[in-house]
Amino acid sequence: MHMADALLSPAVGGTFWAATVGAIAWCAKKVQQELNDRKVPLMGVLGAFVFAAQMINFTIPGTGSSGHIGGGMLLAILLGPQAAFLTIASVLVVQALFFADGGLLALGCNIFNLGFFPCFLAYPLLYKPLAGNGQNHRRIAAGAILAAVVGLQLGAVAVVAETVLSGISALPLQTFLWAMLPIHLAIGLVEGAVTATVVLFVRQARPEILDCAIGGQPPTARPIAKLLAGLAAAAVFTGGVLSWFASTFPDGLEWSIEQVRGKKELAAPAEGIHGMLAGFQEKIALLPDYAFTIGEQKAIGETVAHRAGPPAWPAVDAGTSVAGLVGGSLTLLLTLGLALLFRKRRAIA
Amino acid sequence: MSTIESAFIDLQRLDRLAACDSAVHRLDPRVKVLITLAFLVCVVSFDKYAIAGLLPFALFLTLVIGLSGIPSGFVLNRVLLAAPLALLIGLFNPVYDHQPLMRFGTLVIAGGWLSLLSLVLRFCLTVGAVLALIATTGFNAVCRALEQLGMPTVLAVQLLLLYRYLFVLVEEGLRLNRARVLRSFQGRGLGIRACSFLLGSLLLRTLDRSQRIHLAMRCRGFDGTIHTRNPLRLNGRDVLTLTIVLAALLAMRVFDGPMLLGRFVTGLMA
Amino acid sequence: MRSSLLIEIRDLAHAYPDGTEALRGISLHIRAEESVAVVGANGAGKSTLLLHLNGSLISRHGTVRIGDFQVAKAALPDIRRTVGMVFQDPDDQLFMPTVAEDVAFGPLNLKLPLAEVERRVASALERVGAAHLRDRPPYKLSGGEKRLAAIATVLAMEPAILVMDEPSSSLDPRARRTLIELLAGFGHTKIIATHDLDLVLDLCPRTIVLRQGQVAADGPTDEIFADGRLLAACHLEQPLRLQACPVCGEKSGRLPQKGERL
Amino acid sequence: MRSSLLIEIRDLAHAYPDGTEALRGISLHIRAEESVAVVGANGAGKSTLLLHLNGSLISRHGTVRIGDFQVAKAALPDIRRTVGMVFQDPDDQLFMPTVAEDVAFGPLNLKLPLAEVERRVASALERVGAAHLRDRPPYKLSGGEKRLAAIATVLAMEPAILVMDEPSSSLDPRARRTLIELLAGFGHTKIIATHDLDLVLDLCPRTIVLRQGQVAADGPTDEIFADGRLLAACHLEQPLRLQACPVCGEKSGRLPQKGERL
Ligand SMILES: Nc1ncnc2c1ncn2[C@@H]1O[C@H](COP(=O)(O)OP(=O)(O)OP(=O)(O)O)[C@@H](O)[C@H]1O
Ligand SMILES: Nc1ncnc2c1ncn2[C@@H]1O[C@H](COP(=O)(O)OP(=O)(O)OP(=O)(O)O)[C@@H](O)[C@H]1O
Ligand SMILES: [Mg+2]
Ligand SMILES: [Mg+2]
Repeated sequence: MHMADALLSPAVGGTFWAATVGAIAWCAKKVQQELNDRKVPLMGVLGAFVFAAQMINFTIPGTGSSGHIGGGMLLAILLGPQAAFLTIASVLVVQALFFADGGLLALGCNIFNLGFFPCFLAYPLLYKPLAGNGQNHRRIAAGAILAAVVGLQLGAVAVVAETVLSGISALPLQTFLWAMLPIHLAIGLVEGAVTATVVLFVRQARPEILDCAIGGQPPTARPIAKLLAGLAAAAVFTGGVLSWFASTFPDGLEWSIEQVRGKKELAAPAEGIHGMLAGFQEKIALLPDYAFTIGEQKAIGETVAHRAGPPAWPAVDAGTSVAGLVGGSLTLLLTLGLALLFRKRRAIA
Repeated sequence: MSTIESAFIDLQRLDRLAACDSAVHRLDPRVKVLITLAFLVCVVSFDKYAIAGLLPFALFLTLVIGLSGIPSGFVLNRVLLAAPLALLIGLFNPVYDHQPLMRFGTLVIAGGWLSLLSLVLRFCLTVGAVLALIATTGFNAVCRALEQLGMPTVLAVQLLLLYRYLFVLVEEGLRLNRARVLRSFQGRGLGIRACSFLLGSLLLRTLDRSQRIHLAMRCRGFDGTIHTRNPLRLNGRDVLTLTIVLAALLAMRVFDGPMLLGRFVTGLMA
Repeated sequence: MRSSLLIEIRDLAHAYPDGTEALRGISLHIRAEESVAVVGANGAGKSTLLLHLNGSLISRHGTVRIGDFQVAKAALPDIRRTVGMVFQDPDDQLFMPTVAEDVAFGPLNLKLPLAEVERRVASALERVGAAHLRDRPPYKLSGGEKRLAAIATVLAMEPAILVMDEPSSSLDPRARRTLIELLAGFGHTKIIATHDLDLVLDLCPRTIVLRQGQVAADGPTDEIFADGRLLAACHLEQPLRLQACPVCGEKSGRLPQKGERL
Repeated sequence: MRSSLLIEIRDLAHAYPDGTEALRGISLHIRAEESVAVVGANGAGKSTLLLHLNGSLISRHGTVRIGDFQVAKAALPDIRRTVGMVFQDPDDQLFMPTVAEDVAFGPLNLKLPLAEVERRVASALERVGAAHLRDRPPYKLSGGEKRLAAIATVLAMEPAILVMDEPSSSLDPRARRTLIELLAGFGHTKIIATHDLDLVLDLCPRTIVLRQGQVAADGPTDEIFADGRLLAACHLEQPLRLQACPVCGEKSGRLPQKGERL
């Protein structure tokens, strides 16, 4: 599943952007070092292949519905982790820009979820050791299936984590996990099975292709550890900077005001995700803003005092409410009017 | 499959739109990318119940789309197509969030509904903004802009090739699939096994093709980098537009326009 | 049933989703066991027309009838058993690990008993003269062999109508000749879209000329190839063998009259 | 320099990594501004031979010399500037977003000044008559237009030798004719691998026949096409224009003698 811009908070989006940018830069350097210029068209065309592969549907046994493969694991096996990560990134860029799958801000999350786990965890830690030198068919199949399952499960957990941390959706963590994990288990099994069959098919048809496609050395533990450390640092840094920014921005301002006034708002959404999140955020103190700044209707400089007692919402004050409603409607009307105007102009032209 | 196919049709349509001409089209792609990013950050930085604050951004987007002459029906269509996911996730908000947040007389509106509405709104805005970017700039120009903004060249070249061969390979995939469907009666033959072989042969063809492309590139002196002729150049108009628009976006984010407007109007009426 | 089979296309129009009008009102009849060529410039709509014959494309404008069935969602399984389609690129059609498995793919999906499937595989490969390729993987075959295997995969479904898109492209002259002889021996109704007008001369007594999605001409092959102005207007030229013929080529523009010495 | 250019192949053999022996000892000379056809059955080794001419494949057995250079890693940039290769599938050759960028790709890699690149792009597109396609993306071109654009990408490198693999495949008769006229107008040394023997008749005074990786015959085109036994042994047949006219049955199986009225 793709994360969407609309589900993200800037802090979460930015953090994953930073992590992804770091990973891409690292991969680009790696790929350029071993620059085998044959890989340039290979990566591009394999990226296009992923789309073509998604045109080929299969019936999922027992359900009657149909699906297609995602292709991440296949790319990792064909290209090696760094080149595969770049290819997955490019596939997701195209999806974000053209198919409205995800979005620009969510791109960081999506590349991370769908690229990082298969390429840098599942492939080197599961597929490689299991498949070995690629002579044994059973081991290839087992490796591909296990790696695909684990990669997708991690990706699904990441989606849940990102959504929950962003706090836009009210879906409770557990419910969300329960919905995502079993589905992705099934998807992973199918993905792995198809990946394994395709790899075996290619291996039988043209053994030399796989050998030369994998080409470069399998990643050793060290560079990955380095990459992980670098990413973690980047993420913590951006997360910190972003949340600082966020907390000095308007909503953050309100938040500090509320802090000064006491934490009564905090008590309100005690149940469900917000209680949990709030607690969680207090503990990690990284993304303090978004879970409990409520009330954008409270304009800057507004001085209307809060009424005490939950449920507290700043704009319960009727005057503010009406003004907000009137202003909102006017803006909306303006927007619609503008749209109609352009429409008419085009019709004339 | 039909959705992917229709996505490809839209893709060609986007390409055609990007070839049109308007003030927005003529802006430097980097400027447009930066503005889009700023727009997105502003929109998602509103808190989860924000509605009125988002409306000026809708106004802005409408203005841009109108100025660039993109058919609004097309944008709406695309946004609606992509909407179900946001709705699905958002629909849980009213279920889990009962916090009463707004009261008009006896009518009490729970936070979940507000946040659902807000989510849908920000969904439309984010999807719409990206669509507007692509439809006024074109994929290749966006890639070039991203490259000049610091995207690694390897990735840029990759995107270029991916986009070029998307059309060729999807066509190939469609033909393969069509040939299989013709011999698959009552859905038999569409199972995982046949699909894997199909994917396998598509993959073989793809690999062969990449070898041929590589040969063709090397025959024309390819050395690992793709040179382009006209590097982008910023002109005064671009810089000015960028400054003004960024300032406007910031202002829209900081000041609650609709509220001020509402105050003003209700103040007049009072 | 076979002898009553008839293809009837009425007012068929098709626009691709991106707006390209590939067919603009095509009407024609094809009788059973006729052999018909569809010719025309690149992009004239030949392939699009063929795809309508077996329901790969279904248009809302106009109707296609194959024998007793109207081509529509409901009748697709019957239509597809009746109309066998050979694609331009045999690689599109061959995807199983061996030729025999590929030929068996269709019959197996028809839920035929195994013995019958086996019989059909053997007989289809026999008919195209490719029995020796049975256990070879398709990607290791030469261009001509691939083409034969692709035809066998279609014959194994025992269709009454054979539809082919550019069957002779990228074959060497011998393989092309073999193919022509093979096709000439089939009793099926044949519809062949091609740029190889000499193949048309050998195989199809009737020719349909498409031009920008419309039927520009439909008639006996020799009359059509004698009409220089029509051919030029449709981006065609006389088949090469007629061009060089000291008799036909010289008097380009008309066929030798009956009784006239050739 | 151009007039001294000469291709010299000595004892060239090549086996693909999977063991297929595609070429087994080929020796030939080609003089400057000659126009030579390479014909033979599917899999005879035509494409493999062409790939050796510009160093896309470099064999350890035998040598290939182009003018003063021996084809080897070190001389590749010079070789590739001298030998322009047009691939069979234009889609493989047009990989940039627009035709103009594609045509500029080679000159840019030669590090030419921008004005010169621009001049070459314009002139190459002009020569193939595709100036109007400049800013179109390649995937929107018809088959014939793609072919022209692919040739322009090669012409922009201003090669002395043009090497083409099946240039006329899947073109409609008019587009094929346009291509033949275009090629006939080029003063380059031309080496054309093809199954279209009629195109050979129009363009190449000399023909090399390959058979299972070896040269089966090498000589004047008309002599080779007159040798029925040779052709049959190599999976070929006479060009269609030399075959009997199927309409009037007139046999025109010989080249018109010079001066003789057709
Ligand atoms: N999938 C598609 N989407 C949009 N337009 C298409 C598609 N396929 C074909 N077309 C267009 O429809 C028209 C007819 O195409 P078609 O493939 O039927 O021509 P054709 O006669 O088979 O040409 P050729 O001789 O080159 O095979 C062309 O203008 C082509 O560009
Ligand atoms: N990449 C490859 N790997 C292994 N074998 C190959 C490869 N390419 C070609 N061959 C084999 O080498 C032989 C010569 O192939 P080549 O492509 O040169 O023939 P050709 O004369 O061009 O045939 P066609 O007329 O079909 O194009 C054939 O047997 C072919 O199967
Ligand atoms: Mg066609
Ligand atoms: Mg070849």
